Amino acid sequence: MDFLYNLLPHLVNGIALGLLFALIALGFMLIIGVMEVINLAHGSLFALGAYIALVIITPEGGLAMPFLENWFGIAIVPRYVAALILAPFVVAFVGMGLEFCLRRTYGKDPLYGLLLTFGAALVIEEAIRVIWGHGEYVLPIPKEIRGGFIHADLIWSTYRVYAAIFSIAMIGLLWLFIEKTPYGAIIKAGAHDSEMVRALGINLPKLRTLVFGFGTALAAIAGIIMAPIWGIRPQVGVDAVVPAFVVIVLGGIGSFWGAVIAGLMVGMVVGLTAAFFSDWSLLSMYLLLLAVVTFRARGLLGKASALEN
Amino acid sequence: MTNKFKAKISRRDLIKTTALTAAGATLAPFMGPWKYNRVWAADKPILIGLTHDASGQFANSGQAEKRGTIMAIDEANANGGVLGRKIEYIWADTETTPATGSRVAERLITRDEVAFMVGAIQSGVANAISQVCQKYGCVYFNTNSSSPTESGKNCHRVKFVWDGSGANFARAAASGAVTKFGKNWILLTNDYVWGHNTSKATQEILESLGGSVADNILVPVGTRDYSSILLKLQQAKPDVVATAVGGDDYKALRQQVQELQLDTKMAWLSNQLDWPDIYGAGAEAAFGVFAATWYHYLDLPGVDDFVKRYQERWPDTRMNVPGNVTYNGYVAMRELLRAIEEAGTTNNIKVIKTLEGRVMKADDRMQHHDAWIDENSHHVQQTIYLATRQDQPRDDSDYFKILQTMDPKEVANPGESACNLESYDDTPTYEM
Amino acid sequence: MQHAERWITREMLVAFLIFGTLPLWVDSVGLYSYIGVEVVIWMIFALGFNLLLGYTGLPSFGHGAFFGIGGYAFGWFQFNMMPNLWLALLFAIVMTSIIGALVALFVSHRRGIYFALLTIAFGQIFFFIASKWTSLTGGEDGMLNIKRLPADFGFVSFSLQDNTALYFFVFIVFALVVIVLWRLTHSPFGKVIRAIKQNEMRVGFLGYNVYFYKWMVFTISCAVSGLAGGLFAMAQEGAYVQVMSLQWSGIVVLMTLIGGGFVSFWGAVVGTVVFFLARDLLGTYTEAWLLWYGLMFMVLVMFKPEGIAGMWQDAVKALRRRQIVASSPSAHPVGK
Amino acid sequence: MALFEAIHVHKRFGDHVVLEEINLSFEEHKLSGIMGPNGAGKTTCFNVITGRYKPDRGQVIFDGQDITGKPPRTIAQLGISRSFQVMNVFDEYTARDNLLLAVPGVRQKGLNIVHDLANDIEFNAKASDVLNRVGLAGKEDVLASDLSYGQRRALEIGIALAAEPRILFLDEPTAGLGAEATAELSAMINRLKQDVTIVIIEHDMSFLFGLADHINVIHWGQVVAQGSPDELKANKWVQSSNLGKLA
Repeated sequence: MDFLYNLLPHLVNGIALGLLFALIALGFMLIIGVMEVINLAHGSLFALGAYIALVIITPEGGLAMPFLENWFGIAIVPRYVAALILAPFVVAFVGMGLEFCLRRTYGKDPLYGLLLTFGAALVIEEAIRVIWGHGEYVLPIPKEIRGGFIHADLIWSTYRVYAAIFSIAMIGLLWLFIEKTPYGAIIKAGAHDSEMVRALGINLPKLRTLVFGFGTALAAIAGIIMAPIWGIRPQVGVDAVVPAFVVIVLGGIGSFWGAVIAGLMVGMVVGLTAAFFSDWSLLSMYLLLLAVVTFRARGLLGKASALEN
Repeated sequence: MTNKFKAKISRRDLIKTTALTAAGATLAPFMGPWKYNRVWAADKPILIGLTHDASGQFANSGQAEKRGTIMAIDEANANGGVLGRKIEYIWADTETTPATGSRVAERLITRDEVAFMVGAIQSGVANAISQVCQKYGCVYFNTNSSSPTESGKNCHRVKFVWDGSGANFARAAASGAVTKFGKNWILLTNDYVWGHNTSKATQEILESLGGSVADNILVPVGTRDYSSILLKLQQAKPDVVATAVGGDDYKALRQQVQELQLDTKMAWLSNQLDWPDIYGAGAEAAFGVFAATWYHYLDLPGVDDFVKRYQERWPDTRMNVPGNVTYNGYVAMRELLRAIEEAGTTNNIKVIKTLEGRVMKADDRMQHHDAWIDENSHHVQQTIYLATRQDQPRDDSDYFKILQTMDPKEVANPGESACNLESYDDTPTYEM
Repeated sequence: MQHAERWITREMLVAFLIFGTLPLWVDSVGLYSYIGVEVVIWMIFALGFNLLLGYTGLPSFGHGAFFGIGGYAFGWFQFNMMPNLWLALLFAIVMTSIIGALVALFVSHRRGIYFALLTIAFGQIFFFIASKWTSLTGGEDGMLNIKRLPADFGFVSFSLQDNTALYFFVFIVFALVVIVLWRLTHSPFGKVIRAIKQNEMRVGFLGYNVYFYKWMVFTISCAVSGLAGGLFAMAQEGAYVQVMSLQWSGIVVLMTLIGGGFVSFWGAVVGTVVFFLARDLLGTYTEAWLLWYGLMFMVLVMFKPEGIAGMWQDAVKALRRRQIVASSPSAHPVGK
Repeated sequence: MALFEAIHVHKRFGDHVVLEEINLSFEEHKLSGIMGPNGAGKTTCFNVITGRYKPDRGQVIFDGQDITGKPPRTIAQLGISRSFQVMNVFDEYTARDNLLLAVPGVRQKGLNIVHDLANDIEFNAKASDVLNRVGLAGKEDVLASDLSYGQRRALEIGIALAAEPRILFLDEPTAGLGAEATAELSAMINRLKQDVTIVIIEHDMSFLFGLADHINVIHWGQVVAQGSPDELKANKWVQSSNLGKLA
């Protein structure tokens, strides 16, 4: 009983972590599900989102121009909200630019898409180094979501509660979008099912660009949410893209709920192993992945995909 | 050909002869004229290789010490150089990666032909560099890596270690903490050489004082999310948490501890708090008790002047006062240049002999006690300060309150006897 | 003569001439012997890797792991068994082959992106194990003080302490690897694996055990990577975990592709040279050299995935066509 | 006894029954045909009996040996060879290399890393022979990707033939060919049928009726009619369907 009681906080921590992993993986899932492109630049775009939020929120981000003094003079809450809205747009534009480059690889081996986005990941990360330097930044956040509380053995940081709720909200919104809107129906059908898309009278290139932009905007949002937890560094992208891809492969390519469930599973496994073998905990997610994929090649809820060829 | 380097042949000769034998004697005429027969003019600049990190976990610290070493070089040049020769430097990023450190060292020595090398934050990198340096006999200053093994089992004849070691800091911090806070400790250890050895030193001292370690939690390098570790601490409720976590990892830890107000629930003892790791976080982040080798508000002559010179030389830097890392870089480089001048030559063995056992006056080093370079471990024995958070800051750069000043003898690390320097004969010699 | 050509080709002789004389000219072009050592070792690695990517069409994104394991195995053997160069290198090869063969059991049933994803997962697993298993690998600090063991032939023994001597040693290993891999890729085995890249299902319908071939080629590729890793540990006098990271595994993919590994045996070699030159030369002018390198890579993937070797082949083809046109005017009657 | 038999074969994909109670038998030295409208299950039937899919029920017998559910490579090694409806040649290889790969002797040397394939007289002669038979003489050194569509079709059949099969399955060999090329193909198959047992899937009735000794008609996953071309022309079901009009 004592054992379980001790375990409980780690379980809760794991679920919270899992929600964050799911949040990181959402944009990745959207792009891979619709376009069958593995966007290895997801992590770098995630990092870029955090840096752009930094620029919007604090003069330390590099935008310390005289005419912006008034902007940085106002309270932090509106600045933070503005960052949460504007940064994803900026990153979405970068993402759409990347999609433009990707067009040349459509119809070829999906490997080329993978390679191209790997190159893009490198370029974006290096560009971040050139612009913002190598050092680590701290993203200032409003007082309201700072601090923490301790209840019995459960310590809980306000920010993590906020981040978890935010993740649930994002997952819910995306689900509504996919299930309840006509765009969602198209996305669900998948742009690779081009016959159906054409039958619906949709401009396929435009759809692809939009989906890519949308997916990368989600990466940016995840980057902003994770920034206070992981810090802002150029190489933080690798920390994001690797779990994202584990979550997607585990959940099954093309499955929304697969990604959410896999995110939670990964979070719990990492959280629980952290209770006993803290320094090995990150390894646990790969072992989980291997165990699942060995028996279910397509992951938990995966559908058949052109990527298998 | 299997014999080890025989002493007293110059590095240049060494490269030449082996290249020749390997390429075959018939090729000898091709090898000669291009390069190796060139004679350096006496006023040829002395070239120093700087190996400060500019990326990776210790990018910030690397750049901080670079500011220090460059200041010392500039000041020497302004005073007419060394041996009448100008000092030049060439810098390479070691990326806080041992493999890169190794390659960069090979390159600086064999291609750029530097005479000396200076710079290190992370012990793994320092180690990799010093291995290469020892092979060529190149004198190397480890400026800021404080793993006890650097001046213990991984010491080298060509390497000099300028920062206090984790064992010194542990000695300084632990004794007071046991009586003040309690005997039940948990260690947080960054998972690499510096962390392991520092925690080991802490544990030894703690146990000799009758305390015990309840748990030693390893913190992977690059950890940003401490939630599960903090949960464990909250559940275990130790008297003291002794951390050996460095760089940006430590920054993140401190922030999260503070956010959850765990700093009020248990005593936090950190081995050493490097200035670049805290600068910008505000005085309130400097909770717990920690050690340092220098602080810009030390009440000593010369400190203010040094701060001013720093600000004039680096007006644009984010860190507008020098900290211990910059200080170490500065005094190390200054001492290297003085030693060359005193030796009257750039001959590496002569410079090494000048440095060994060298005593440096307290006033000159802006510390409270005289410092000296231990001739058996090549480790600088210096004053250690114990500090905590400043509750009445003089200005917004004033984070620390100095609690105690420790004499180098009080904190000396007996573990340095593990050091076994290579003999002079086994160290290739050169003159640039 | 025909028999000799089966083993040694003209391209090989050119490559051997260039790299075999490198210590004689490397200083005069502003480089240094040690960079030559690293380049040649990475060429061996890239050649082994290209068996998978270029020949079998299997994009492994976790190959740095095997390079790293080779280094640790080399170090472990000389510390704990005996300090003999040949046995230590052999041990590095055997260990990586065994581990590679086990991994291949999991991945050889997959292809394309799924193969890439699984190799990323395995690469990460080995990376983590290596960085955590401090008692064996030295963790973040690496395995230190690995010796450059002498090349002992019984009657005569060469010290490899010096960079130039070590260079000649790794060059000879490189030459042997080139000859063996060239033969391998031009044998029936090589035919089959290239066919698997083009159309895996059809190869199965021709009666070949596709999984076995993929398993085999993965294992061989790991063995070559392990050899390169062992040499690298010797060159660096230490084995470090960073080469096992996702980034380094990706960089070998980059190198091989830029060079033209998809279309040429020599692509991997060319790509490695380009990478190291870019790092050393561009790197002295700009800290952001990897940015330019990455951009170059993106442009290549978009417009010329066949890489530098592909461009070369196109140029040769165009030249030949022009020669044919020029030498046979009758084919194009005047006045038309 | 027939050389190749499929007995009570069933195949479902999810809820969708594709093949139901299929019984087929192909006699040695005969050319058999399988015909039916698009989506009737012809290709699935081929895929099941050549090992690409496992049947849910039923048996596939080759030369008295049960080969049900065996992997394609095992089936191929027994001497069962097939071509594909979608072009499946090796584009990066020359015509000769495409065929060499299929030669059983080369397969047996597959793990040999010293053998010099380019200068192996015996294997190269075999490849040239097959090229002659499928009408690609002189194209030995042309890359498969540089061949014309019709030539690639011929190469596709050549690969299947080079495997020295005891029974050769051809999946819609006329797909995408014009009238002239179809006639050439017809002549070629006519020559081949002297040496090899052949099974062809086709929806081009006139093509099949001109060649086959025995034809099975598949519709809605079932065999609806069987017999020689003449018998089928008289069959009521065939007459009442579209197929009859074509014939």
